[in-house]
Amino acid sequence: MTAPPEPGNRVALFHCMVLMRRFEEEVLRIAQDHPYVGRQHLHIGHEATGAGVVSALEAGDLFHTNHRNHGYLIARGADPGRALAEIMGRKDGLNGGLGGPWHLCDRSAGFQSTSAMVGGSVGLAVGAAFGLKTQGSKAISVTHFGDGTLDEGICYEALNLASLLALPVLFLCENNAKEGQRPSSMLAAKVLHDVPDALQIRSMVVDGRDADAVAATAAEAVAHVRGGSGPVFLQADLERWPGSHQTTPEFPTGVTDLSLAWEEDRIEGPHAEWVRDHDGLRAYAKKLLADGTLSQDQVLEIDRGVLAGIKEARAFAEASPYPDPSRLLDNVFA
Amino acid sequence: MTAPPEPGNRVALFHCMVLMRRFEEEVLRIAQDHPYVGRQHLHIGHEATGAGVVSALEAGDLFHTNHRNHGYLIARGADPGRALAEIMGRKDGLNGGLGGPWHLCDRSAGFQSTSAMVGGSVGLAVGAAFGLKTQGSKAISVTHFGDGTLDEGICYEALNLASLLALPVLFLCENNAKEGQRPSSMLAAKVLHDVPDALQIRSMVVDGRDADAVAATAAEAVAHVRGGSGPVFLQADLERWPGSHQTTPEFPTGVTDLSLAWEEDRIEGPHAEWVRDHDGLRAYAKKLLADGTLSQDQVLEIDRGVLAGIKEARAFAEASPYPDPSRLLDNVFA
Amino acid sequence: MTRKTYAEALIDALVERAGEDENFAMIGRGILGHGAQAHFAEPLMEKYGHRVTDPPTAEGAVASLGIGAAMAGTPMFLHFGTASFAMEAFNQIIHEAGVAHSMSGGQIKVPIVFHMFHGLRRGGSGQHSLSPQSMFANNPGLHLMMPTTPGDVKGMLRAALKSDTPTLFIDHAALLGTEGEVPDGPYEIPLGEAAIRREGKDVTIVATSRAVLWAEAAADRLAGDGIDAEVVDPRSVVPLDTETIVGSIRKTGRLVCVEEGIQMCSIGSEIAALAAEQAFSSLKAPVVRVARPPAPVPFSPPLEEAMMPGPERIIAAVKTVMG
Amino acid sequence: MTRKTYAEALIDALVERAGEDENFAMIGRGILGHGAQAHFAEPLMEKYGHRVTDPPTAEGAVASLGIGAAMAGTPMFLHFGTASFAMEAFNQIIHEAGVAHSMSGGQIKVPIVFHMFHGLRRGGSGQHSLSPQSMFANNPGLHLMMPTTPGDVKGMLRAALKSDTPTLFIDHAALLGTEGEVPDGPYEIPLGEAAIRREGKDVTIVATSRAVLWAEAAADRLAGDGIDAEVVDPRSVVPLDTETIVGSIRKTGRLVCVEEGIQMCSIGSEIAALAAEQAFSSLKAPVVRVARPPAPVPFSPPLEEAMMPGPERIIAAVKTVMG
Ligand SMILES: Cc1ncc(C[n+]2csc(CCOP(=O)(O)OP(=O)(O)O)c2C)c(N)n1
Ligand SMILES: Cc1ncc(C[n+]2csc(CCOP(=O)(O)OP(=O)(O)O)c2C)c(N)n1
Ligand SMILES: [Mg+2]
Ligand SMILES: [Mg+2]
Repeated sequence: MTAPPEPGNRVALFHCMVLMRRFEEEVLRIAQDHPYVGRQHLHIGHEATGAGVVSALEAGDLFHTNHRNHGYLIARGADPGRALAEIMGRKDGLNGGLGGPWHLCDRSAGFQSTSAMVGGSVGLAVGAAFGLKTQGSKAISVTHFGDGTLDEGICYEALNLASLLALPVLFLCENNAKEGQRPSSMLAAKVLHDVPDALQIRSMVVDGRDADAVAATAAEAVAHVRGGSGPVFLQADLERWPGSHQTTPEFPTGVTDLSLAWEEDRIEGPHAEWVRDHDGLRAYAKKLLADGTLSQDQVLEIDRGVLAGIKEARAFAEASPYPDPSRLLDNVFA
Repeated sequence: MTAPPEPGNRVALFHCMVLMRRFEEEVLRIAQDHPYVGRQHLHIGHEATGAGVVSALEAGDLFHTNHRNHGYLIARGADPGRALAEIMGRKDGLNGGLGGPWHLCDRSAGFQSTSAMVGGSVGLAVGAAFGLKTQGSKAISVTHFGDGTLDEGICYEALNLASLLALPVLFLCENNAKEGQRPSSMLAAKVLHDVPDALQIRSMVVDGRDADAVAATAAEAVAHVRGGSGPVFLQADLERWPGSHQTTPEFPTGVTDLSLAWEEDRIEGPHAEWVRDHDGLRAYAKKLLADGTLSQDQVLEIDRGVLAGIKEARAFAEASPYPDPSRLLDNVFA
Repeated sequence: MTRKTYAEALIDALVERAGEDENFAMIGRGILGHGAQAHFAEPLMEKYGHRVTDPPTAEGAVASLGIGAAMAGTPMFLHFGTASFAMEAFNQIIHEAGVAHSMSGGQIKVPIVFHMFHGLRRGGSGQHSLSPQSMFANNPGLHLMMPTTPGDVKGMLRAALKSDTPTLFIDHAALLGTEGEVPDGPYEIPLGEAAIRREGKDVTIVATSRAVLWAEAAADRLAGDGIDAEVVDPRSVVPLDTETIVGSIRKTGRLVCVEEGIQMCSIGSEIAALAAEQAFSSLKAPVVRVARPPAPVPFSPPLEEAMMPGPERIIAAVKTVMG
Repeated sequence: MTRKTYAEALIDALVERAGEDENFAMIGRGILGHGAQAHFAEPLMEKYGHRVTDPPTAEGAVASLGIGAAMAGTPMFLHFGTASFAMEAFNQIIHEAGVAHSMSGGQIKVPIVFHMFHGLRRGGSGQHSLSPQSMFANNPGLHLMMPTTPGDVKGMLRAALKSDTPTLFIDHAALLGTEGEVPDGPYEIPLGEAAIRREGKDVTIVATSRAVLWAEAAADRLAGDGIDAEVVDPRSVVPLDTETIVGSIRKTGRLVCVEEGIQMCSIGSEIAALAAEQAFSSLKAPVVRVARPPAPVPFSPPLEEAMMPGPERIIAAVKTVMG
């Protein structure tokens, strides 16, 4: 549906963020409408990080994600219709319905796999980097994981391997830990990147709510990795969206209304605080309006375009049948 | 046979070191005399560390060791005869012959277990510390492991747990890595303790060849741990003894001759370098002679006493029969 | 006797044990999972929440912590969540907990219960749907319990919590909401005692965990066809009550093995092998096994459904062995 | 044909593959272990040592590295050393390598061979003696090879190295020094083909890995007593050549299963179950399984010796089934 955003193209960045947000909202709606589509881990609140990092990548780069994967997949150019179909377990899903939301895979978009084992993607991405290096490729490997992932020994071991072998891998840590809530990280370190630092991996920290900052920092990180100087650990400090680990499909912060980027008086009701102070998508819209990059009409136009695409995607997914149970044993062995 | 050395008692420290050395030499001899006693990992070259740390402990403290365990066991007061019998797989061995050299266990000496899985002892020791804390005990948990152990994720996870829960555990890392040889550590960190440091564990580094320094530093570390201030990571930098991973039973640095502490002219032959520059036992004897703590006669007297004890121990072990194969299923379930 | 859910009975056992032994400690997050029964853990958390440690996501070291603490004399209950996660601690479970007592010549005891939920859970896909029981059973030194009813879970958990042998306690989240009669106060169901869920003379169905419910449903329907099936629930897989199981097969002369796990090298294989070894002369027909097909669990609902060895497949199997 | 050791034949396959595919990579330390045959790895290390990565002691991430690289299109050979160590990577093997192809709807291939040494090795005690083959076989998506002869190891390893399915290649260090005829140049032994090591009409002995040698020795001695045993070596456990195995059982009507692993939920259980399912009407006697007793491996030499399902125990088992 959409090509990944280009470096420096802030409108494309914004477009990508809107796409991520509207996609996730549709996933929630699907979960409301269908009694059984598994448990979702949405990427809402992480859009600036997702779009910014994806803008720094090139076509052949390989991606290994964790359970909070939808945003990256879509941003990398996977077809939203086939992605929604997969999330619904349908035949025309990216994985033919076999993987579901936790294991979305689109080889053509360099999307190798999603591991739902905490830490799984980190080890696999280091392997992808090893493979790319062995093949003499210029592509790099990227892995996306949460702050809690540093609890797992496999993550530490993989960081060590990447550092030892100077592998071309970008470790993107989405730090959505927040005090007061049950932390998704239980690491005794002062800051997360103390661990990669100890292993002599270059680390960078960025405000993950700021798409421009992420795009710039990610570009620098990717240049380092692609240049053969070894791995980078990029820590994006993020908002923890209230729905990030919910088990029931509700809109904990309401449905996005981009006109609230300028009609701020209308921000009210139970979600007012989040919309006003924490919604990075609204904040980016506001920023682009303020510096004249976009007009209000253009913002709404982008949103409408995205929504139309998502509507189509949903229709495609709904129309897709379930795969035939006889397909169960098709791809057990290669 | 011997009580563990007391703090501040340097003669006892030396005695303990001699005991450790002579015990290991006997193990090598046993491996030469008997075609099959498994593969040994001797503690030669680590005596100053072993004796120094053991001198700082108290009776109820619990110990979890790795494959290089004999020295600690003996230093903690386990019966050398039963220890040798276990190493030979005999009925009167500490574990009744079921464990062998890699799994020596003497519950009465607080010696919980030896794990031959790299990293295994670290996790178990953190557990012992958790148990002791739950029980309101004043005892502490100690684990001994090598530099290579920090490669394993389980070790990292266990360090994190100990730090998070402020558990009473002393992590004793015997760092026998040496450049030029195949390193037993493949950690990308600049120094080993960078990892515990990142996890906010108090770390200390000591010259592991200097028994006095180890005893003093270990006493400080143990006071910290016993005082309830959480774990300590004590890194003892050691000589890598050439036989530390040998598969054939030879004396790679010859049989110890303590008179070489003063008859230095006689140091010659293929092992001269090691004896002169690297043997911590000889160095400590020399030191104690120099400051008048011991006379040459006393040194030899101690050695003779130890050797006599070891001879007895060996005789005991040799006289012990193999266990009856019907015992195989005795202790599978508790 | 009180009518209770399985979830309540499970929590009862923990509350009772915690009340009796102030040294008993628990570790894990969300002992009853995240489903509709999660709230039944409240009585435990209110009273003894301070004795439940919420650990980092680090299954290997968490298992080691439990094992080391148990070795040091603190009885432990360790909850892994999904059995799939316990695979990160596989080495610690089999090579530390399982061998310690024997290898120490009997010096060390490891009073720990490893609790986890196995099986198809709807939407678990290939990484959250493991049934590891057969793999665990291929190791020494570990007891392995798989209760099915509210009455059993309480009595079996108590027995496991009081045992000095490390015990794998493998539950199925789909059982948590089932109801049944549960004796009041503490009681133990001795290890190694199978339960005959339904007596019958024509065919023996041996099933474990949730599959017992499917076997019972199948037996009900088979009764309508005049087939009188006996349903045997081993409950404890290690130690296994071969006497009861083989006794039933000898009596009926026919065997169907049912389980939610993969068939190859499974508990079903083991029971079938026992039949071929110990009930050979009584067997009147080939044995049939019913299990999960040997494929990663697919996400798609109808495909996941097709994995289940439910009543239909059991009925078909029984009809095959009845000839 | 050249007479060679098993160790040489194994290395041959790696050298040939490395020569053919410059993208092929290896990871691991001491591919032939630390024993008397270790030096046979020299030809590989001399020529392709730069393509062998010596990893940290971190089995989980090392396995992930291999799996991720294979997914990215680099065929991998990964050596774990003792099979016990592979348990630190159990989760990665079953939940990443085993499920990727299916879960991706066929998009992702995982061309990796996991190599390890299983079994009783003298002095390995409870933590260095694992035979994990039955556990691995209880998982989907993984091929499982267990060669026995020098000729087989070369052809099977080549087939595994050329396969896009992740393959567990489980060797026994005690086989490394055995000698046999090995075809020169590259050849493949197709997956899923059992070998009949010795033809016979009275009883079928199905044995794997080193246990095949014991079964052959037993068969030799049984011949002296007028018992004509057929020895079947599945070679490939997944996929399993049920046709050949069941065919042999149908022919002889008698079955003894032998393996070095623990009996419960084992390959032996599986073969016995297959007999009870598919060869029932031909069976003339109860099946007997011979395996390692269900105990942690003891260090003491005579006790470890007593664990082995060697010729004596096989002969006794055969005499039992002969009635
Ligand atoms: C090995 C393993 N253990 C436990 C889990 C359960 N689990 C799923 S998500 C999650 C939290 C992960 O936190 P983080 O990495 O910070 O990602 P976030 O969800 O916060 O984005 C946990 C523990 C799992 N999936 N895998
Ligand atoms: C899980 C595991 N992997 C690999 C091994 C093989 N191994 C035995 S000793 C050893 C080296 C350990 O190095 P270190 O911890 O520094 O101890 P050292 O022997 O140098 O004292 C290794 C890799 C093992 N025992 N366990
Ligand atoms: Mg998080
Ligand atoms: Mg070392």
